[in-house]
Amino acid sequence: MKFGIVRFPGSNCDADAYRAVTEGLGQEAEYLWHKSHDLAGVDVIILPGGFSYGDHLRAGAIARFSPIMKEVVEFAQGGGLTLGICNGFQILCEAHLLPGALVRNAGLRFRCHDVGLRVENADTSFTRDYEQGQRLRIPIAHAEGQYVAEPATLDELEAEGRVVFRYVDADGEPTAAANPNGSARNIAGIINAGGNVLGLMPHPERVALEVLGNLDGLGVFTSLLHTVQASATADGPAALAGVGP
Amino acid sequence: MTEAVLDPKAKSQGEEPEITAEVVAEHGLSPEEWEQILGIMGRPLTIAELGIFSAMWSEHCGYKNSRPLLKTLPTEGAAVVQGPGENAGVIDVGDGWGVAFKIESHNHPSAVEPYQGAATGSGGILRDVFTMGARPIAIFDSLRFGSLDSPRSRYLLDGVVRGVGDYGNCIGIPTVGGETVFDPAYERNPLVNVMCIGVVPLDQLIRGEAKGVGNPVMAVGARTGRDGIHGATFASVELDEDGADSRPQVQVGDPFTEKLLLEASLELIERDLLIGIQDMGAAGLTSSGAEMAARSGSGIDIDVALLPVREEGMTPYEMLLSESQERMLLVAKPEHEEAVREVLTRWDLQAATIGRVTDDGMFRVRLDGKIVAEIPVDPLVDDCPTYVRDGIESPDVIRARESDLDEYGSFESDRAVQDALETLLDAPTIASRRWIHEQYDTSVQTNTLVGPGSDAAILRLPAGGRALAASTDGNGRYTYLEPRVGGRIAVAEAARNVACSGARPMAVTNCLNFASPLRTEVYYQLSEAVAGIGEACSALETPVTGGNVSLYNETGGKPIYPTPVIGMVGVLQDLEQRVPSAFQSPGDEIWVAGSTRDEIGGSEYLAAVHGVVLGPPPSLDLDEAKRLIDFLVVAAEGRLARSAHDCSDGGLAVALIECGIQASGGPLGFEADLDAVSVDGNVSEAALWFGESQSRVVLSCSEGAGEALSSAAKRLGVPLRRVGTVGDRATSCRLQGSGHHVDVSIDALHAIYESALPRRMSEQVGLTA
Amino acid sequence: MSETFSVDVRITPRGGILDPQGETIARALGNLGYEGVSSVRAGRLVRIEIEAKSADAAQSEVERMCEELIANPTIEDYVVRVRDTVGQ
Amino acid sequence: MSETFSVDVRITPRGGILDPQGETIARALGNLGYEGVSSVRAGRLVRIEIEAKSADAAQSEVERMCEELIANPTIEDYVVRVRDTVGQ
Ligand SMILES: Nc1ncnc2c1ncn2[C@@H]1O[C@H](COP(=O)(O)OP(=O)(O)O)[C@@H](O)[C@H]1O
Ligand SMILES: [Mg+2]
Repeated sequence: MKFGIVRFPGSNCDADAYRAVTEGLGQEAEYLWHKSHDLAGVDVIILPGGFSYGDHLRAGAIARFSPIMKEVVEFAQGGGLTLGICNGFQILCEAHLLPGALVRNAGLRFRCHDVGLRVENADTSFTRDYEQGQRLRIPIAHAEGQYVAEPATLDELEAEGRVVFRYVDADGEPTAAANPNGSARNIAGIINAGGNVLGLMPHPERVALEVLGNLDGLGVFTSLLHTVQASATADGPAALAGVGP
Repeated sequence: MTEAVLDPKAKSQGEEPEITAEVVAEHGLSPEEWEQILGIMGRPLTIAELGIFSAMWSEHCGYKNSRPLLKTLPTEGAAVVQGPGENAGVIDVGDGWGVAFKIESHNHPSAVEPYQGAATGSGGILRDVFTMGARPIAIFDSLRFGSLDSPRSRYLLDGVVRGVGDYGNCIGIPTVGGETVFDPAYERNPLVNVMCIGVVPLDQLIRGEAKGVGNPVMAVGARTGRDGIHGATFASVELDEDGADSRPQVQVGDPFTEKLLLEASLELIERDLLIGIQDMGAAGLTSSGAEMAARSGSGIDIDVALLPVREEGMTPYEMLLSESQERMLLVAKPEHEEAVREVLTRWDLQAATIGRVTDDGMFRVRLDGKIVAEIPVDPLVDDCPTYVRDGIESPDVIRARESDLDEYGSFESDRAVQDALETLLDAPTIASRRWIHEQYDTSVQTNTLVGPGSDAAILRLPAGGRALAASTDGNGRYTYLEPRVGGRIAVAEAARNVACSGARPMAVTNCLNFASPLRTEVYYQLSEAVAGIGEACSALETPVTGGNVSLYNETGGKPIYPTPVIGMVGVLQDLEQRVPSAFQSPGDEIWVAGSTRDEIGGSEYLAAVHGVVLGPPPSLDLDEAKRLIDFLVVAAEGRLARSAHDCSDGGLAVALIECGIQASGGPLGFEADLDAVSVDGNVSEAALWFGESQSRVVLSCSEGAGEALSSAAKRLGVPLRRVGTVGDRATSCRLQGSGHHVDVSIDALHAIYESALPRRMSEQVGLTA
Repeated sequence: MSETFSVDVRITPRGGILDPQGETIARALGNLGYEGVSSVRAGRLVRIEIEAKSADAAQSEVERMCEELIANPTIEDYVVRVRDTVGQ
Repeated sequence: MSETFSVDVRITPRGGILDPQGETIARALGNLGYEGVSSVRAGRLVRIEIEAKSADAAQSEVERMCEELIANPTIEDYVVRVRDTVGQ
């Protein structure tokens, strides 16, 4: 199976995603240059973290217009599995593949540390290898990670099981203290209605190698692998794990 | 090619200012130096030429006052691949890999504009590393500020931390360590030193050379504006009290462009398309051009009309001296000029061929073909006069050092001990730096095995299963009280921090932050501190591979403490042998290695609790320091210890509590008997609890493993004594010694330690455009 | 004939969207002793010099830019104002 | 009697100071096909509601705030404009 990792000029977690896929998961990965229009036949696209265009204006605002994004949007709209991490999540929102927006952290400062995450929906193509409600420890590293959306949008996300990860404390509770950036309802990651586009602020690719002593992020990648393997034996993207509460 | 004699009047755009004695003085050149320059040139100079000399002969580029001292430092060792003189030093870490590293100061710019000053400081040192062909894997920031009680210090800390953070975070280089010290001595003149470490396949190492007649010289990256003109000279004069009038155009950093430069440069180097490459740092095009030519004994002929500029009407003088950030000068292999251009274009970078390499030894600058400056490279770069001055120790310092400290030696009650302990844990110099390092991306690149908060940071190396440990250290207060000892301790503490993590200390980069060397007492500090650094580096077999000198750190006549900062790197042959600094599990035995002496001079205890900076700093026996390091490495290799933490600011009591507070699964209480380390009983109460005797380490090992640890210590001649046992979360922190007892919950101490910085910084408004 | 216009885009956080930066400035002003400040909103200003046939043309061109790139309507309000022509 | 005024502070990078954000926006606009954009400067907008005796008083009060806190004169220029009174 092959992952495509988009390289914007200011991507800086592209190599980490590459290592997570190749060394952590043992699968193939290929970089997709932002100026290209060729998706190289990949099964999954990752929009990695970083500062795609210096994050000038708004994080992700300019990246959305990169040449490769035309193909990425078509891929995602056609049901292709697309994972946006951190800056990738911001780009997915700017590109309207996911609702809402990510704004400056409530504390106004960049924050980098491990957070507690609860898997709110273990029935997606990205989380099938986790347990429902499982608590993970995954690092964040961002200055603009506060998820905001209209209340109606938030209600819809909740009702459809599309809030996939939430910031929680040591007891697994989504408290204000556990919320590192002021995100609405402690939301750390969401999925689109089709169940094939996931964005999250924390960095699973940074905790997907044995040597680093924490493998909590690897499940995202194994889930994708198992989804693709399952669909290869069934009949294409339509057979991807559905979304639903 | 030689052209007709220069007519200075016709050379620059617009009016050519007359070069009067006053203009020369404004350029920071003494009348004698000016005579020497006229002698070299044998004719009147153009204003552009004056600018070039002034920059190259500034303290910053020419090391006028420090070069003779720096020459005394040991620079050779089996692992050294590149010593001082290049953009960065390089050591061999095995399997064909090198580690490039260097430290640089950006003190004056940070005093004027903390955010941009710190950001551009980070940018400069990153370029020094990746222009060696190395990919940066870590940043360290060594910072000094005044007391956090002052709004200005809080403003500076806030801006500097955001500046360091935003720059490295954006590019994706983890900032994994550093130091942050607060003392009124730095109130007006903060110190911002940044170290960058990179990894490079040794066969890909490249240098800042300009070889091969006719080869194209290219200016790459950001366009040139009027930023920081005379920044290099500015860094070499003391700040005005108001700072405002002499304020040059502030340099603004753009980490996004730097990221493009980084990726493009590494691609160019990897594909072997270049002859040489150098950062346009201090003194911009002037120093990069002249230094590249000097290194290869060639000449360089450039036309500044070809330089991409950001502003209209810039004169050659301005273009030559601009310190616009994120620019590099490179010499391409002629057959690859197009390929070079193609790579740069792909990374959306400007590239302009501005001239050629020559063999006539001249640094020649033209404007639209007409020569505006023509200076022989060798004297320009090498003949900068150096000064060996007389150093005389200040009587005030002698008096402070020789003060009687008896009145501070004992405690009235157990409560007084606890109060002192709590004051120390709340002291910004000791308290948790979480508020700082959580603003830094510490885990990007997935190499960080140990990030900030430990004695040394540890990073995976590409070379098979190895890891790198690094630390920055320097104690200005010690150096003030006794400069030679302060210099030695800076090296020894850095080495000890690295060894605590299980690594063998290998090599050093250093940043010398001092006041004006024209003062005899400051020159004394400088020469003594350098001597101390040299002695320690020789004894510990950690050669110096590079560094930086920042002088004139004084404002309104108030000098900073002399502050040598040492960046030490070491290697763990097996990354699994790394040793954490905090306690691991209840029931583990606690041991202390090293000798506790009757020393409280220069301690954080005296400063934080009694508000005085007095007495001699702790002594440092270099043999003892070396034996301790050997012991720590042996203990790590043999997996004998479960934790090791250096005993420094705040002494033994604070070190023990830090080991408990920082336990990774949450704080662990413990009990410890300090009397166990006081063998001869001649140690005062205060020295026992809070003295900062050197070469001491708090270790822990699993129950019953103490014997193996002891026999290793004995074999290596290191005193090692059992002091206590690790407890659990519910255990309080129970310390006793010299007849005093303290029994406090570890959670209460943890709360003090963690809240010290956030409490003081909570109202800081971080405003950035 | 076309002239160069200087156009300001003034972007503010949409009502309902938290503005921690504005709140922090308000609090800091209070600490510095400024009274009577009832609200502070922190936004962005983008100043564009653009060649256009008329002020109206400049205005509508910049408005298009805002819709497409400069502002994000989910979180931001904006107004476009042609300030003046830029002297030659 | 005092009224509440809405005052804008428009902050832009000082002339000659590098403005990477403005340059990036300009480049992006060019890539999107907008022509005739000769310069983009990216700044900040701070909108303050303040009670004051008069528009002049509001103006000078906010100017003091800028000097003390809101703007960074080392790298930024600013203008203060009283926009209007805030309706009750
Ligand atoms: N400015 C900073 N940036 C990043 N890490 C820092 C900074 N200041 C201190 N640290 C980290 O905090 C820890 C304690 O620093 P320090 O007090 O200097 O310890 P030590 O006395 O062991 O040298 C170290 O891990 C150090 O790297
Ligand atoms: Mg230290």
